[in-house]
Amino acid sequence: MTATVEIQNLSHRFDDFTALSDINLTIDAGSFAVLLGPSGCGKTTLLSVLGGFISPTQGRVLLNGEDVTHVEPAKRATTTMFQDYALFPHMTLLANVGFGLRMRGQTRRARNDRAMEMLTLVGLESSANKKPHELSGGQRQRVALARALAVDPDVLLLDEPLGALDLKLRRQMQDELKAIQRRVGTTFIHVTHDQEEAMAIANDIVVMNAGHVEDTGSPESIYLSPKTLFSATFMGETNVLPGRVTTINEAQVMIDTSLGPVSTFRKSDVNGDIVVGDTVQVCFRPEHVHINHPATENLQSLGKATITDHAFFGSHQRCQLLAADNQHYTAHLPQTSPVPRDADVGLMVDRGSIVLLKKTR
Amino acid sequence: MTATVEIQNLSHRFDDFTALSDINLTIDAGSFAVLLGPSGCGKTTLLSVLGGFISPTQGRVLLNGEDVTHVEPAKRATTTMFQDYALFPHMTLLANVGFGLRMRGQTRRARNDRAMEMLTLVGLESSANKKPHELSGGQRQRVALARALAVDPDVLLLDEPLGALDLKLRRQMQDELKAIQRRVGTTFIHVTHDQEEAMAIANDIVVMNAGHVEDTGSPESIYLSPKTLFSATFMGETNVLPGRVTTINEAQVMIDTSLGPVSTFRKSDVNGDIVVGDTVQVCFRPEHVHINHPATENLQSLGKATITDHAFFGSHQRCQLLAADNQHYTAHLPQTSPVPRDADVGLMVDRGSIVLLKKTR
Amino acid sequence: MPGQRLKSIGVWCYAIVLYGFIFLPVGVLVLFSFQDGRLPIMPFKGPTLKWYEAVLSDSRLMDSMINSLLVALSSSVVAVFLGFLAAYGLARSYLPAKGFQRALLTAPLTVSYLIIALGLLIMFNALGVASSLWTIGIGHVVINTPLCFAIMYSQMGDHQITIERAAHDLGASDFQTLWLITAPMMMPSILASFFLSVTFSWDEFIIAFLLSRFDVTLPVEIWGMLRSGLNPKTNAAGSLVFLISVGLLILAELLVFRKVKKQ
Amino acid sequence: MPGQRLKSIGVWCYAIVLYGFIFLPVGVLVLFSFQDGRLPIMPFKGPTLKWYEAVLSDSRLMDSMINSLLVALSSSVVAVFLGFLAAYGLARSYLPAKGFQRALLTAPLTVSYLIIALGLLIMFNALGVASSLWTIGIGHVVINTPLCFAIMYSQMGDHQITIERAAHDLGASDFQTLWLITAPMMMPSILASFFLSVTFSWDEFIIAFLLSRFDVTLPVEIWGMLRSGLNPKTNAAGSLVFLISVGLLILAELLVFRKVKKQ
Repeated sequence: MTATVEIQNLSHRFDDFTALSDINLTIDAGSFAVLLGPSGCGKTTLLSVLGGFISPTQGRVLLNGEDVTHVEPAKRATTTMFQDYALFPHMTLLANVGFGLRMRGQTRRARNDRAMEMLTLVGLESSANKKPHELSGGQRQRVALARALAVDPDVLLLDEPLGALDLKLRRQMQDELKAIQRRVGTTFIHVTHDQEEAMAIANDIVVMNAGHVEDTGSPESIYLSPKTLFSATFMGETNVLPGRVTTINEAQVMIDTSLGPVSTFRKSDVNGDIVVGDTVQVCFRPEHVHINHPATENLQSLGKATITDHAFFGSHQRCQLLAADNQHYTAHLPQTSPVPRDADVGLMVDRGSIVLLKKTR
Repeated sequence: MTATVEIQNLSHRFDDFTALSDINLTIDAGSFAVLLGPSGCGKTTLLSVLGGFISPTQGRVLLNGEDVTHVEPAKRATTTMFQDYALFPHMTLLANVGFGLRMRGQTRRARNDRAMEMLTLVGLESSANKKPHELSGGQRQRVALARALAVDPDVLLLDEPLGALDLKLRRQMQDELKAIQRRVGTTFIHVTHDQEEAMAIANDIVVMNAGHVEDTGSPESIYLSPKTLFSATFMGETNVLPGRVTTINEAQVMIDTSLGPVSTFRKSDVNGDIVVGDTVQVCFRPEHVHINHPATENLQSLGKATITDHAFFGSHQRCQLLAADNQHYTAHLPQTSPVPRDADVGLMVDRGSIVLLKKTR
Repeated sequence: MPGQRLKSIGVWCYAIVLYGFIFLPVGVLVLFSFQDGRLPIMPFKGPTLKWYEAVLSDSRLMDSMINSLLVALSSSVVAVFLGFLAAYGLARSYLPAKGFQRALLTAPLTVSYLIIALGLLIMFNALGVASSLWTIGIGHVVINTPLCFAIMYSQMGDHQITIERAAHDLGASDFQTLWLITAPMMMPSILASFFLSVTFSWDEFIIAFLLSRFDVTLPVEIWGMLRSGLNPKTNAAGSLVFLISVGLLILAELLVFRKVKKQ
Repeated sequence: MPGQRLKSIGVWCYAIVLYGFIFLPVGVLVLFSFQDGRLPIMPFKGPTLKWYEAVLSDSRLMDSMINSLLVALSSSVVAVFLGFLAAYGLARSYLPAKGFQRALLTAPLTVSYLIIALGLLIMFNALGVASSLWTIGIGHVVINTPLCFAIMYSQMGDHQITIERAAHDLGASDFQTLWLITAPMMMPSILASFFLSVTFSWDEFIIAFLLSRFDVTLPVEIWGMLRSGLNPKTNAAGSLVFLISVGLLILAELLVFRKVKKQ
């Protein structure tokens, strides 16, 4: 089963700390959504509200259009997969996975059949009679998933389930989670602070910061056209050049910056509300920076710069460039391109990839 | 001060577990070397041997040519920066940093001057009278660095010093460590399991696995021409295609694989010892895979494949390709290139970037 | 390294002296229970079991031993039950001043048994309750409940809160969670506090002495034997008390701590 | 949610009953020390301080109080010193069967004071040592050393090992590390074990009773007073013992645990 999740005007306060402020969000049935943000941004609080462990001070949560804001966890069509898995240490895997069905009054045979089915789904059918302490971290994670899915929830809530695993296992479990979600079709809402994990598994990413939603959308749209500076810097590295808009015409926006005039394409969907005279931030990603490239229509020159630091990072080389405004900018250059240390280079940036953000506050 | 570190025929056993087996290594004076490997590979044991906390069962450690294998830590020209910083909780930062000089019998004034100098180096001069518990994680890390450098060691040993910091702070501290190492010129030997960290800071990387050294060299050389399969897979992702060498001529090596014949350039320095009939692994990185590219001299076709999974990863798109041999291969495609889902694509790989590894055991 | 060797010898000498210092009294007690003579004094004359025989055939001593066991087992069951509920309630409810309440429940651990015994004596006196095995049992519940609370509270970690939450999330009621999840998870510390409680009750003297009248416990009986001067039979009775305490502790170790280690 | 509310009321009721049960004896003891009459029985007749006056002007009681303090302070200093060295030695040396040695050093905590007192009595008798404040002090060192060891050993974490290692690495000798790093770092648990040790020695009865002769400690003196029947003066003396225990614990809390929390 699966359900649409709607969050309306949701706010929550702990004593005098505002954990969530005025959140409005719709998560489609059957999608794999990721709540992404730094620690303390409220993402786990939001998940607890969805799971019914916290009654919000304000606002509503709808599952398939039905208000469940104050329904207790046991009676709600959500299940939560906890960060530390929260397996029952004194029960076998079979009993763990069958626990939810036992509470629903199913016969031993029916619940054991279903539990075996779920253990098979996660590839642990041969360990059904083991206890959790006999398992590795990745296996425990799988049991927790099987247990949560055994009761056939409409929405599965995952609280940083991969945080305790090492990098290699994490990548592998990401692929598994994604495949299982596709198979069962349940709405997954997954919390993480790792933007790579978010991009690897999500259909929809919700970027959160300080209790509010900064940005929502597919991984591509958030990375390539972030709506806020926070979203731009949290989803990968970005260079920021402050400036002031001088001209706007049909096709282009001209900005005066400390590195001279910069022109970018006008994108009405992203920066339609920018007007002449606005103070803006010109953002561009390190992989869109080029050095000593022949000038073309699509490249914007940012003057001369000096490479002050340089490291090989496998698929690319990372350079720090000291530009004319005495600021450092980061560039990712191709794996094998020569890097002239301590010499002046021409600094250019892909015009099409520049994102203009209006400065707020 | 600085020193060359030589490790000769070093082995160490804990009861019946071999932690280090026959290690031979030279680390140049003034270099920033990183011991890289998964947990349990012996890198921390090796660091403890260098610091004098473990007397190896066999072999020698030379500092500037002098045998220090059994010299105790207090009398050795090395200092260690511990993973949990190991600051003295009841002392001010000034007293912490000056402790080593106090033990060397310096006057209060002399050691306070030097301690202030070191605190200034790490940017904490204004916190000299605080206690460690008043600091953030990154600041503690800096104090530990200042304390270790205050006694002017020849070699500084760093035991996963950035492991406890979050990603953003870690990147920042990496840059700082690199800059400070360049300033003081002391030989730094740094232990980590994070290959990105290793590439970001190291002049020389020593890849370790199961108690022995797998590979040594600059980040570029280890990434682009790894000497073993372990080294290739630990330093970034790699695709492995097993095959058998059929022909070797002046310029090329021909290999029979499950995806048909593959030819690569002959590199005498890397695979000079491969002969016809050898079983080899054809390794290529995901970013060297191309799809539906017009055939050129430099591209080797690997037949048709189907894209089974695809995710946007910011600077690239990651695809899983199911090839004719029913195996999955990973490709990193450019940020904005179209990805045809569920359709047959031509799988090609950069011929120049293929690494041939002889199968051992 | 010779320095290391010397240090290690020093540590060994210190260990031997310290163990000797701590265990000598009990050792002497046990040794002279085997004394083949009428007085537990030097020199030690050959081992004999006759004093143990005398203890086992002394019906008053054996009666008091049964009383001791009765009081120890029943007061411990009650203390564990009360302590568990208190620990669970404090750990899982949003009560105000949690730290203060914990301190208040643990503080009696450091109050002298003499003071508690005095208080109970006066209270029972004021209420007109006659001394009996029941009053001793109540006294032991009073001293052991804080101990049981402290042990079980310290083992109720945050990890278990998440596990209970998971049970709720899967549809379990409060009672089902307590019975199917919390109690089984807490079994090691429930058993540990039970065994410690039994041990403490088993060899407690001052409360049992002040609150008993006709039916007495073993330590009180031994005290009575002391009035007729030192005697190897007293040693034998004391050694038996000691032996059973040690037996209980070893049992607890085997039942509880091995199990914890396995997990 | 009404269910929550009901649960919370239940928890409160249980808390009140339990606190009542545990604190009633001591409460009654203190209450009747203010009894304006000759017997500590119902009904309670108006508060008076005359029994406290009587206690403070009783020179035998005051002498025994000074004896108690002397024994408590000096035996605690010795117990803390011995316990610290044992904990340090065991935590930092590669001794064989570490777990077993730790268990051996902690086990005496669960041995009855009566058994230890009996053993000491027989041992001193056999050695021909006359009972005095010294023998009481030795007895208290025997019971408190394992306690001090257990507290300090539990606080010697691996983190501190790294810190000591860092001190060595920076050129400190073993003694410099112990004196400049380990002891200051361990100060909270050193103080905690000292205060607990003083409290336990201060109100210990059975060892003090069996091992004393002319000079007695306060609990033994109170015991003597009990022989002439219940009397509000005994209550007052008992309340004083209790008061000073509580004072010591509050002092410990302020000195030790606040400091730990701050770090």
